[in-house]
Amino acid sequence: MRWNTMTLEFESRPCNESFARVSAAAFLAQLNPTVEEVADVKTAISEAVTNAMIHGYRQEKGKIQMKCVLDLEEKVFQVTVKDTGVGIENVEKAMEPMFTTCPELERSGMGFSFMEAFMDELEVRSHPGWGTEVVMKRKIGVHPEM
Amino acid sequence: MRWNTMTLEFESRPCNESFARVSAAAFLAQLNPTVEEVADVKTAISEAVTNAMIHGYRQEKGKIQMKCVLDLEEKVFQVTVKDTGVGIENVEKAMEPMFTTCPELERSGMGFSFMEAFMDELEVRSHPGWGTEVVMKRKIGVHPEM
Amino acid sequence: IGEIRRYLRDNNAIRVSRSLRDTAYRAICARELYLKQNQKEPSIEEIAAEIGIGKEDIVYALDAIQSPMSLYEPVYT
Ligand SMILES: Nc1ncnc2c1ncn2[C@@H]1O[C@H](COP(=O)(O)OP(=O)(O)O)[C@@H](O)[C@H]1O
Ligand SMILES: Nc1ncnc2c1ncn2[C@@H]1O[C@H](COP(=O)(O)OP(=O)(O)O)[C@@H](O)[C@H]1O
Ligand SMILES: [Mg+2]
Ligand SMILES: [Mg+2]
Repeated sequence: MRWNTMTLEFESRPCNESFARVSAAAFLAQLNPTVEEVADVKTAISEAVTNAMIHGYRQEKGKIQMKCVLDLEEKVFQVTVKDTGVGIENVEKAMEPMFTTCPELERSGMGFSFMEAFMDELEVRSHPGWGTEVVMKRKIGVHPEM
Repeated sequence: MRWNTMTLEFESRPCNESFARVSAAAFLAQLNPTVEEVADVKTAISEAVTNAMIHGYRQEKGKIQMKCVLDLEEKVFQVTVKDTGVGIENVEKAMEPMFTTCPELERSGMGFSFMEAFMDELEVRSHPGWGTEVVMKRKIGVHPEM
Repeated sequence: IGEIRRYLRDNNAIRVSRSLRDTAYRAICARELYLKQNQKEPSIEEIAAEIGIGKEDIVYALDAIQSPMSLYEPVYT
């Protein structure tokens, strides 16, 4: 069996962010990653989930879905974080480094840049009123070990 | 906000048992339990998930759903483990200590007894062909002293 | 063979299993110290505050050492 998948659905509340991250990390453990690989993936997931909470739902109630897929042969981890919040008008612009619509929240506008930096692939699908879906992939075990 | 809920769906494979257990335990952490309380809940979940895999799906493919609800005021943890496998003919009999339909698997027939012992409440709903749903509750923070 | 494999693995980039064991070890020490000083079980939060690691991560680490098998099992089964 080449694939293993899981789907986690949770409420948009700050207290759920760390639990979602740990769940993904525990699932990813099946690919026997290094500490750094897990830290990278956790950072990326953190940014995506925080975006869903702060921007997608504007800190109001809502459900966030996180789907993880393991390619056990190729050792690739894929995660999709999805909200059905306000959505993004201009995705390309939103993904530019330093771009933020909430400067007052002391957000750095670097969330998408971090996701891109820590993962191998990043894809964002979003429509106003429909919500936002962030798909990220990361190959595990490629970096030559010390 | 009094309640917090999450739903996890995963495949019926032995390697997913520990990850499902960790996800539930990480979610439960919000009620600030002791290490022992976490261990009790994990044991109960372990038994329910293993039953779904071994008996419900007879080690074939299938989806297991785990739903956790936190009552943040009363500090009660509730978990529901559900499969859509073969189901149980006679639930009362199945729940008797030492009863097992798989003696050859070296199962002890004590799964339901453990769930009952480690949790405050246990409810089992099952029908042949429909599947099985196990609902368990545990109050956290009632035994503060050793 | 298992010994050799484990040796090689531990000398490569640090695996998650290893760091989880470190976290779990610190959590267990913190718990024992608390028990000795207060004569009661600490909550996860008290352990977390003591060792500076999140509650959820402590729970994960403690689980990992409880079932060491799952960490060494080959992925392709
Ligand atoms: N899930 C989302 N729903 C709605 N808008 C989003 C979402 N994620 C990101 N955005 C938009 O993209 C912008 C850039 O996001 P990001 O790079 O993470 O920076 P920051 O979160 O610091 O603003 C946000 O300011 C917001 O306008
Ligand atoms: N999810 C399930 N689907 C079908 N049958 C089940 C399920 N859970 C339990 N059973 C039945 O109940 C019996 C008793 O379960 P349990 O007390 O856990 O003991 P054991 O798993 O050791 O057999 C099992 O042998 C099986 O026949
Ligand atoms: Mg952001
Ligand atoms: Mg059993």
